[in-house]
Amino acid sequence: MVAVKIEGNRWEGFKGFLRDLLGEGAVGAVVVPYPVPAGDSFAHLLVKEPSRVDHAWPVAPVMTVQGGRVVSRLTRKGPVEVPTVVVLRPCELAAMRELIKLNQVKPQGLLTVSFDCPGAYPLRSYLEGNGEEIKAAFLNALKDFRLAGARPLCQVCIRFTGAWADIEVGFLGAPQGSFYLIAHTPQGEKALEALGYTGQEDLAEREKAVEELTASRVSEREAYFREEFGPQVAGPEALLATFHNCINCHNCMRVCPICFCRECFFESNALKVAPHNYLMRARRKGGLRFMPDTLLFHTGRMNHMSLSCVSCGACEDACPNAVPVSRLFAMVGDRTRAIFQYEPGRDLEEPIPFLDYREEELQEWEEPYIQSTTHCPSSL
Amino acid sequence: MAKTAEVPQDLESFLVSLLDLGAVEVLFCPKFLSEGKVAHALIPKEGSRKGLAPLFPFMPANGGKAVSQFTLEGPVDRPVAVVLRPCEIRVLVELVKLEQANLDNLYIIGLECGGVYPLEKMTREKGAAHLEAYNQALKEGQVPQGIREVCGACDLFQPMGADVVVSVIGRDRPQLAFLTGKGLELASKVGLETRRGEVFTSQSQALLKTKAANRAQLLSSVKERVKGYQGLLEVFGKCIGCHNCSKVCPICYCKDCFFESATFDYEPISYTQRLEKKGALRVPMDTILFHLGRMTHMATSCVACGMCEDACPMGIPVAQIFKAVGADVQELFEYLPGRGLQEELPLTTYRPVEFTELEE
Amino acid sequence: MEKNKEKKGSEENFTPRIVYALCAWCGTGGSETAGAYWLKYPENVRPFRVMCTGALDASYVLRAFIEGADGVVVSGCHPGDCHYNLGNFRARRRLAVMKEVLNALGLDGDRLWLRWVAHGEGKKLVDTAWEFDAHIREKGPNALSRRWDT
Amino acid sequence: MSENDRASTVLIYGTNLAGYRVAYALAKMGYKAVMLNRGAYVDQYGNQVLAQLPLDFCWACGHMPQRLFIGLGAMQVLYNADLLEVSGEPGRFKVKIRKRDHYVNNFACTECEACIRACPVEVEDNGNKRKAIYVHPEIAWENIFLIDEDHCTRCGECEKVCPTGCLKLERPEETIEMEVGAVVLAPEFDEPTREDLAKFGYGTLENVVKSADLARRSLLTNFVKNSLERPSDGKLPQRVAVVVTPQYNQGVEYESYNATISAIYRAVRTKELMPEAQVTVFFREFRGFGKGHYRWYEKALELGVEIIRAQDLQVEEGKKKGDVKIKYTLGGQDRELEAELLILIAGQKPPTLMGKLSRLTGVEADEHGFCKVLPFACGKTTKEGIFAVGEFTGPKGNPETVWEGYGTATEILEYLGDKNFAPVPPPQLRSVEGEPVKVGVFICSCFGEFNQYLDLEGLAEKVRGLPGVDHVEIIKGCCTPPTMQETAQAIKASEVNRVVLAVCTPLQKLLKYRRTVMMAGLNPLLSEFLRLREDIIRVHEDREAMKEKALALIASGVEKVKKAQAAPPPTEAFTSTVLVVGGGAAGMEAALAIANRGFPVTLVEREKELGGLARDLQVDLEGHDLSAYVAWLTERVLNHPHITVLTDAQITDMWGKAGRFEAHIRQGDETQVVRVGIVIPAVGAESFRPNGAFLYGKDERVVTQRELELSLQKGETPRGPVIMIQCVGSRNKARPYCSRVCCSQALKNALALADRGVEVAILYRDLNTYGFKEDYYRMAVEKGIRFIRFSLGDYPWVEAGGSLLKVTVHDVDRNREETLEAARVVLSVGIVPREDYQELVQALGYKLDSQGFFDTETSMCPYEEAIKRLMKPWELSSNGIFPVGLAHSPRSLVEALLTARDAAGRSLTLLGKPQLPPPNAMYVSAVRESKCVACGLCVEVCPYYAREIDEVKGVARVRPYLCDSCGACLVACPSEAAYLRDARGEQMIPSVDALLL
Amino acid sequence: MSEPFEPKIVGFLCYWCSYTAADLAGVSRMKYPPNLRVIRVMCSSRVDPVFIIKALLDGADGVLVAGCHPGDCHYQKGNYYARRKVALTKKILESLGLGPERVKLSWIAASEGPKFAQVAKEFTEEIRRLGPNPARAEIFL
Repeated sequence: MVAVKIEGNRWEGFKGFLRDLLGEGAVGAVVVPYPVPAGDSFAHLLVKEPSRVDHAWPVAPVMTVQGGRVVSRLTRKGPVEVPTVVVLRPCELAAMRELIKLNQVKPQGLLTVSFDCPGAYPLRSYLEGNGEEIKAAFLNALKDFRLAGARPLCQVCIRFTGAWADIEVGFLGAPQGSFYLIAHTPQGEKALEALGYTGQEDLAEREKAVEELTASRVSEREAYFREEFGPQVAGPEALLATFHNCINCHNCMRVCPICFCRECFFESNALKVAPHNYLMRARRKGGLRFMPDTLLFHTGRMNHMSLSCVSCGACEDACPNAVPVSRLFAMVGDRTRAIFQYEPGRDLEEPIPFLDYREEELQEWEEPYIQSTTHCPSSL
Repeated sequence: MAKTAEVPQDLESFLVSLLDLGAVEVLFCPKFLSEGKVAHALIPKEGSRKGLAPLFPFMPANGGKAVSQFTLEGPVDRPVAVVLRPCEIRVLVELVKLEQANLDNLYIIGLECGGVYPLEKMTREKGAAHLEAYNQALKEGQVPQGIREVCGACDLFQPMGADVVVSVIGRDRPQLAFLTGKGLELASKVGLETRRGEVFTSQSQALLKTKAANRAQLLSSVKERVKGYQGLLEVFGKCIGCHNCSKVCPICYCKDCFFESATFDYEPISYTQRLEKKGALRVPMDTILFHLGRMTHMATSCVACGMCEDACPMGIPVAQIFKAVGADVQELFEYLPGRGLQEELPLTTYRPVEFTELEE
Repeated sequence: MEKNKEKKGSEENFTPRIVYALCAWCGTGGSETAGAYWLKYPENVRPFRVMCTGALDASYVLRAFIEGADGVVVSGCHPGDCHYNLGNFRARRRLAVMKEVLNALGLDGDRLWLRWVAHGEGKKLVDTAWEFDAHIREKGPNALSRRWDT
Repeated sequence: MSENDRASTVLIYGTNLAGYRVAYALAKMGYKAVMLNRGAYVDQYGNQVLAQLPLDFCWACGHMPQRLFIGLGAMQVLYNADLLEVSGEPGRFKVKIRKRDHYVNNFACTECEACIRACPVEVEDNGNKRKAIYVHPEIAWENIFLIDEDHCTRCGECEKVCPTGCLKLERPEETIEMEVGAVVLAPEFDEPTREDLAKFGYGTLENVVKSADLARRSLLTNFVKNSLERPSDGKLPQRVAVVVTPQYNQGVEYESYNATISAIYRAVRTKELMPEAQVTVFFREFRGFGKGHYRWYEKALELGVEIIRAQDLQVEEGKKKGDVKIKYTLGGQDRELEAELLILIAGQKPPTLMGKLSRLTGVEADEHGFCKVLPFACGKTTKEGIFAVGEFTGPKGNPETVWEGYGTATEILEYLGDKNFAPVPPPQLRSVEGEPVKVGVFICSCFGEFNQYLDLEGLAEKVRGLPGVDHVEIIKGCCTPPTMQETAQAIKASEVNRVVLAVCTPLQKLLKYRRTVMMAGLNPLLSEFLRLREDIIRVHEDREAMKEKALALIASGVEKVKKAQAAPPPTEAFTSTVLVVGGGAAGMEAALAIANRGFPVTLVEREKELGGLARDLQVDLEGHDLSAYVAWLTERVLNHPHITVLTDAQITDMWGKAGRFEAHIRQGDETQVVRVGIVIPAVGAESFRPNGAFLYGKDERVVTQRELELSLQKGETPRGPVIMIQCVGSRNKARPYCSRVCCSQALKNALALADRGVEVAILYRDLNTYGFKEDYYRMAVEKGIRFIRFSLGDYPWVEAGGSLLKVTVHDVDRNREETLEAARVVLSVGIVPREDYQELVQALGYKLDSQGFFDTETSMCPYEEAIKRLMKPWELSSNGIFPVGLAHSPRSLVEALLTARDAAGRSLTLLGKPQLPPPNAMYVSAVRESKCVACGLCVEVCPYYAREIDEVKGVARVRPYLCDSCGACLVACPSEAAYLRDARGEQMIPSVDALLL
Repeated sequence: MSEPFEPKIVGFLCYWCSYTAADLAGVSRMKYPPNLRVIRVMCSSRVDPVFIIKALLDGADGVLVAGCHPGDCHYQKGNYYARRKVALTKKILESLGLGPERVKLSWIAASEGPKFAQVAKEFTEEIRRLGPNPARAEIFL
C-alpha cells in the first residue's frame, strides 16, 4: 500500500492528480464528469488531453448517469485499448465491480479512482436551483463533509469512501487544506509511483474518522428505514399509495446500473397477454389499473437485483414522478443482502448469492414438518 | 350539426349507466387511485365504478397506448367504452395502422380537451388545487394557467374519430354528441333522447384560434432555441440517455428500441479512434443521435401528446421540439397522424411524382 | 380449524385461493402418491407444475400474489435429492429472498411457504395443503390480490 | 464361437438394481434383455437400495427411466418365473424358464380401480380394510395391482369390469425356452430374519424395531415424530437407542456399506425432531467411508448424539414396562443403558438362492456363501458366460452397485451377436407454421370411470366457454395402444394444432401422452397435460369445487399451449473417440474396455512408463496378485490396435464440451491435436505427506505404510515392536473423508509382520474393514495384534527416546494413557487430491467436489452420493467427462478398476452414434440471442455444463445434448433471454393467471 | 486550422444502379474526387435516415444517397421510399437548422458512369463551399 498526503486545495489537488496521471503518461485517458455545454448539468467525458481535466468535476454535485453504467457501455464489447482512469463515486465503483462479475464490464486496463463522497443533490432540485450557488455549496462540502439538501439516501450512505478503488482519494481525517492519495492495489501503487509518490502516510486519524462516520451512518440508516421511511411504505395500503405516483415508465430500471438486461423481463412478451386475461383479472379485482403490473414490476425487480443493488439513488433521480424508488430498494436490499451477508462490489471473488449455495443453510426459511398433522380426514 | 344530448347528471354517471344498462360490458376510463392521482382503469360490469375521473386534467400515461396494450394480442370480444382525450384517440388510430391495437368492439368516447397539467406539477402541488380555476377557464373558453406548454399550443383539442364526443368548453355541463352509428347505438341503449345541435360551442371555436396562434408562436420559438448544433447541445446536452421519452411515447411501439440494440454497443476501437480525433468524447456516445434518430422514426406520427416531456427527468422540452419538427415533416407529407385509418403512414407509401426539388 | 371459524365468524365464507407450486419430480410425485391413496385435501389448493423448484421464477410467485392468490406453497425434492442435483439449494435461496422482499414491504412473506416433499410423501403433501389452508384462513384474504390499483 | 453364431439377448435372473443397470446399459448399447422376476410384480423382493435408502432420499425419478425401457421394448419382464435349466455354451446358452404372467398387466393397466370397486371380498389387513384386489401399498411410483390369492373367490367380477382387458384371472403357467448370449445372476437382497435378530430382542420385545419398519410406518410422511411412536403404547420415546446389528452378529449377517451411516443418519433425524430426547448409537466401528459420511458423523456429535463403540452387546427387557435394556461392554467393562425405543440397523445375509443357482448354472460360492466373482473383472463368475452382480456377490455400496451394472454390460458384449434393439422412431410431425392457433381440449374419462366423480359433460361445456378454445372432446383414454390411436385420430380430425390433455398421471404416463400427440402429427411442445385424477378426482370430495378446479387447471393449460411454439429436437454431432488422461491402472482399464469394442482411444501419460502408482503394488489384503494384473494390462494396452499410447506426454491446451473436445498434446518437441467426444480423467492421486508430524522426516524409524511395505518386499524385518497410527491426514476438518485403503493396508502389513513374529499394535480411531475385510480384522486379533482406539482430538504422541521410539496414546475405550515402545512407527497416510488437477479441471470447464477430487459436488445425501444422481440416465450430464480411479475418489486398486469399467460402459452407450439428440428431445432450454448480453448467470447455474458463452456473438449458447431441461437457467436469467422451449415466459404468466380463475 | 479543408463525404449507393455506375466510372478511368467514400447498399431504400444522421454526427461533411431512377428500381419501388426518407431527413435537418444541404439525393443509372463522376464532383464542390461540418469537433454529440 502506498499512502501519501497532498497539501493544498482539495478540489484543485484532485484535478491536478488526474491531470498528472494523464500528463505523465501513466494512463492514456480519463473518464470524468464534465459540465455540459449549457453548464446546467454534467456528463461523463472520456478525456485524452491533460489540459481539459482543469474543467472537469471529478466530484460532481449530481449523479446524472451512473458511472458504473458508463464504464459498462465503454467496455461491454471488450477492454479499453488505452489504459484509462475512471473516476467514480463509491456507489458507482461498487456497481462497476458488480458488473465485472456479471461480465458487463471488462476491467482490464482500467484504473479506478474513487473518493470520500459527500453525497449528491437530487437531480431535480439541482436543475431547478441556482447552479452556481449549489456548486459553491457543494465544493464547501468537500471540506466539512456535510451536504445540506443531499439526497435522503446519500445522507444515510454507509459506503462513502473509495476504499475499493485502485486509488482512493481521502478527504476525511486529513488536516484542512490537504488530502490523501491511497493506493490499494498493485496497479494503484504503480500509478502513484509513476507520479513519484511513495511512502506510507499514517492514516490512523483518517481511519478513525471513517469508522465514526460509518458507525453513525449505520445507525441513522437503520433508524431511517425502520422508523421514518419504513412505516410510510410498508403494508399493502401504504405501498400501493406509494406506487400511485408510478407511471410505469420503468425509467428506474433503465438508469439502474445493475439492470443490465437488454430487455427487461417485465417488458418482455411474458407480460403481453390477451384482452380476456386483462378482463379476467379486472373482474377478480373489480377493475384493473392501466398501464398494468406496476407492483409486479417493482417487486419483481427487487427479486432480480436487490442483492446487487448499490443504493446509488440513480433510479429515484430519474423517476419523473417522485416515487421514492431508491429508498424502497435500499430498504428491501438491506434486508435481502443480510440473508447472505452479501455486499455488492465488496469482493470480486464473492459470487452473487443466486449463483452460490451451501448445502446446509437457510433452514429457517423452510416450514418445518415435525409431526404428521391431524387435519387430513382420511388419515392413514 | 349532429345528434347531441346533455349529460343527465354528470359525465361519470353517464359512463356508469353505460355499464349498468348493458350498453357496454367494460369501461376503460381514468379513475382516481387516491386524491389527485388517477390512472386509466379497466372496469368490468361487476367492478367498482367509484371515483371515475374522465375529465381530470392529468395524463399519467397516454390512453391510446394503454388501449394498445389492452388490445395488442387481439380484439376484445365484448363491447368496451373507452374514454380518451383527442391526442389519445389519434395515438390509437396510428397504432391501429401499425398493428399495435385493435378497434373491434371499442366505443370511443372522445373528450374535448382543455389540456392537462405537467406530471411534476400535479404530483408536487397536489394538482386538484387548480381544478376550480381550470374548470372556470374552460367554461370561458380560455387556456387554463399552468397546463403543459404543448397543451397550451394544441389546436387539435376537439376530438376526431370518436363515436361520442364530450364537449365541455364553454359549457356548464358537458354535452354529448353522437357522431357515428356506434355512438347512436350507445345513446339508444342508455335511453338518452338526442336532438340536433352543434357539437362544439362558439367559445370552443374561438379557443381554436387562440391556440393556433399559440402553436405558431411555440413552434417558431422552439426552433429558434434548438437551432444548429450549438442550440441542439444547449438543449439536449444534459440528456442522461435514459430514453424515457421513447419509453413513454405511445408512438414508439418497438419492442426493442433500435438505439438500445447491440448495434450501438461499440467495439473498443471505436472509442479509441474517436478519442484520437477529438481529444475528448462524451460517454456513452450517441446522445444526440438517439433524439434525431428517433425523430426520423416517429416524427411523422408524433401527436404531440407531451408524455415525453413529462417523463424527462432532466426537464428537457422534448415534446415541444418534437411537436415543432413533427409539424414540419407532417406538413411535408400532408399527413396528420390519427386523422383517419385510411390515411397511409407517410413512409410506407409514395407518389410516383413528388419531391422533385430533391433531384437535380 | 373449528376455533378459527368461531374467531373469524365474519369471514367464514372466505375460501382462500392457494397455489401449490410443485417440482415435476418429487413434488408432483408426492401429489400423485396422495392421489394413489385417495388422500383428501381442500379443493382450493391448485397445483402449479415447474420442472424444478429451482425453475420457479419469482415473477410467477409474485404474479400469483398480485393476481389473486392468497397463499403460495412450494414443494420439491429434499435438499441433496434434487433430480437436477442442486436446483433446490438455489430454490431455497430464491425463496428466502422472495419472502424477505415481501416481509420488507410489509406484504407478509408468511403467505409463501417452502416445504420439501418427496415422491412417496403423499400424506406430507396433503398435511401441508391442510396446514397451509388453515394458516391462510387464519390470515384472511390477501389484500393485494383484491386491489385494482396494483 | 463366431460372432454370427452368438445370441444377442441376455437373460437377467432377478431384479436387483445392478441387474436393472445391466439391462439398461445393454438397451442403450442396442441389446435386448429378458428379466426373470421370481415375484408377481416389480420389486416384490426388496433390493439393496430399497432396503437401505430411507424415504427422505427418493430415487423414483432415477429408477423410472430404467422401467421406461421396459415399455420401449428393450426389456421383457417375466413374472412368477423360475429358471429351470441352463445348457449350451457361452454366447449361446439355452435356457428353460417357467413363468406365469401377473394377473394385472401393469403396462396396460390404466389404474382406474374399477376392479377394486367391483370386488365383493373385503379383507382385514393390519387394521385396514381392503379388497381382495388392491394396490400395493409400498411402491410409491407405480400403482401395482395385486390379487390376494388367499381371499380371492375367483368370482370374476374384476375381470368383467376391466376396461382394458389387462386383468385376467386365468393366467396359464408356461414353460418357455430361449437362446441367450449370456446369463446375469442378479437376485435380490436377503434381509436377516426375525430369528437372526432375536438376540437384539427383535420379535420378543415390542419396542425393538428395525429401521426398515420405521420406514414402512412413515411411508407417506417421511420420518416424523409419529414414526417414532412406541409400538407398545404409542408414546413418544425420550430415550432412543440405535444399534448396528451386523457388528454384533458375526457369522449371521454381514454389514452393508450403509449400516453405520444409516445409524448416524437415523440418530441425527431423531435428534432434529426431538432435540430434548437422548439418542445413543451403538456400533463397534464407524465405517463411513463414502463421500459426505464424515460430515454427518460430525453433525451427530454437534447435535449431542451419544456414540458408544461397544465391543459387545446384548438386549433384554428393561426395568420399566416396555423399556429395553442394552447391556454392553466398553473397554472391558460391563455397562448398561435403558432405552424406550431401540432401532436396529440390520445387515445383509448370504443369498438363499446361492445353492440353487449354483446347481443350475455351475457358478461357485465363496467362503461366505455369496457368489464368487473373479478379481480384475466385472461380474465374471467362475463359469464363463455367467455373470453375477449386485448384492448376490457380497455387500455393496450404492455407487459400486450402479457402476457394476455398466461394467458388467461391457464384459457381456464379448458374448453377444449383432445388435437386436433399436427404439421405435418417432412419428412424422407436421409443421404448424403460419396456421392460426387452434386449441383442442381432450378430457379423458378413463373408459367412463371419471364420470362417477366429476360431471365431465358439464365440465366440457364450461371448457367450451373458455376464450380461445376451439374444440372440446371427451376421450376414453390415451395410455393404451388402442386409446392412444383413437385419441390421435380425434386430435387429427378436430384439426387443432394445440392440445390440452386432461388425464391422470403425467409422471408415469407422460411418454405415452406425448406419443399420442406425436401420433396426431403434432410436436409435443404444442401440448400440455394436467391431471384430472391425481389432482382432483382422488383428492377431493366437493363435486362443485372439483369442477371449478378442473376448469381452472384446464384454463391454465389452455393459456400455456396458446403461446407454445414447435421446434424440432436439436441434434449435435458426436465424435466417437475417447481421450484417457493418465496411464495408471484405472486409465488403462478404461482404455482397454473401450478399445476392445473397436473405438479409438488416445491414452496420455506424463511419465515414461505406464502403470502409475500401481507399478509398486504386489498383493492386496485379500491376496490378489496386483502386479501380475498390472503387467498384463500394460502389455495389452501397449499392443492394442485401437489405443494410441502417448507416454512422456503432456496436455498443453484443451477445450470443448461433451461430444467435441480438442486436446493439444505435446510429446517431446512435437504437438499433436486430438479431437475426442469423451474425456476420461485418470490422473490418480497422491499420498498425504505428514511432513514433520509424528517425527516423520525427522526420524527415519517413522515411515509410511507404503515405505514399510517396500522394505518388507525387500525382505527387511524390523527388529522390535511396530506401532501403526491410522487416519494420518484423513477424517479431520481439512480432509473430512475416509481414504478407505489405509486400514486394509495396515492390516495387510500387520499380518505380514505378525507372521514374521513381530509384535504389532495398531492405534486407530475406527477400523474400516468393510465387507469381507472384517475377516482379516478378526484374524489379526487372533494373531495377537493389539488394537488401541484413540480420538480425533487426542492423536498419539511419538518421541525419539533411546533405541526405541516412545509412543504415548490415550486409549479412549479404557480411558487411560499408555506408553508403548516401538522400533518402527508406521503412519497410515490418507489419499489426497493432486494439486495439478486444477489445470485439467479448468481446461475441461469441470468442477471438483468439496473434497477436491474429480467428481462433481458431493451431496447432502449421506448415502454415498444421492442414488438419483448416480443413476442419471443421461450419461453426458457430467459433460462427457468420466473421472476414474483415485482421481475420482480414494479406492483400492480393485475398486478403482470398477470405476474404470463403469466409465467405459457409459462411454460405450454413446460411442458410435454420430448424432446425439438431447435427453429430453425437444424440451431443451434455448437462448433468445437478441436479448442476451452474455452475463453468464445461466452458465454458472447450469448443473450440466450445457451452457457456454459464445465469445464471437457475445451471447450464451446451449449445448442441447447436455441439457436436461431443469430450468435453472431461465430463473437465473433476469431477462427473457434464457427459456425452456415448453415454458416460455409468455406461456407461464398467463397460465398462472388462469390457474387463479 | 491551417490545414486546407478536404470534405469527407459518405455515399450510400444502391447495388443495382449507382454502385455499378461508380464501377463504370472507375473502369472508364473517369476522374472524380477521392472525398466520396462509398457504402454499398442493396437498395437506396435500405438507407435508414439514422444512417445519414449518424454519418453527419460522426463528422461527415456531406451524405450522398444514390439509386436507380424512379420507375427503374430493381425492387420496383424502393427508390420511391428512399426519396421520402431523404425528404424526411432533410426536413428534420432543416427544422433544426442543421444544414439540410449537406444531404443529397441523386438518381444514377448503371450506365451513367459520367453522371456519377459529375455528381460526385459537384457535390464535393458544394460541400467544400459549405465548409466543414460543425459537428466534427463537437465532443458532446
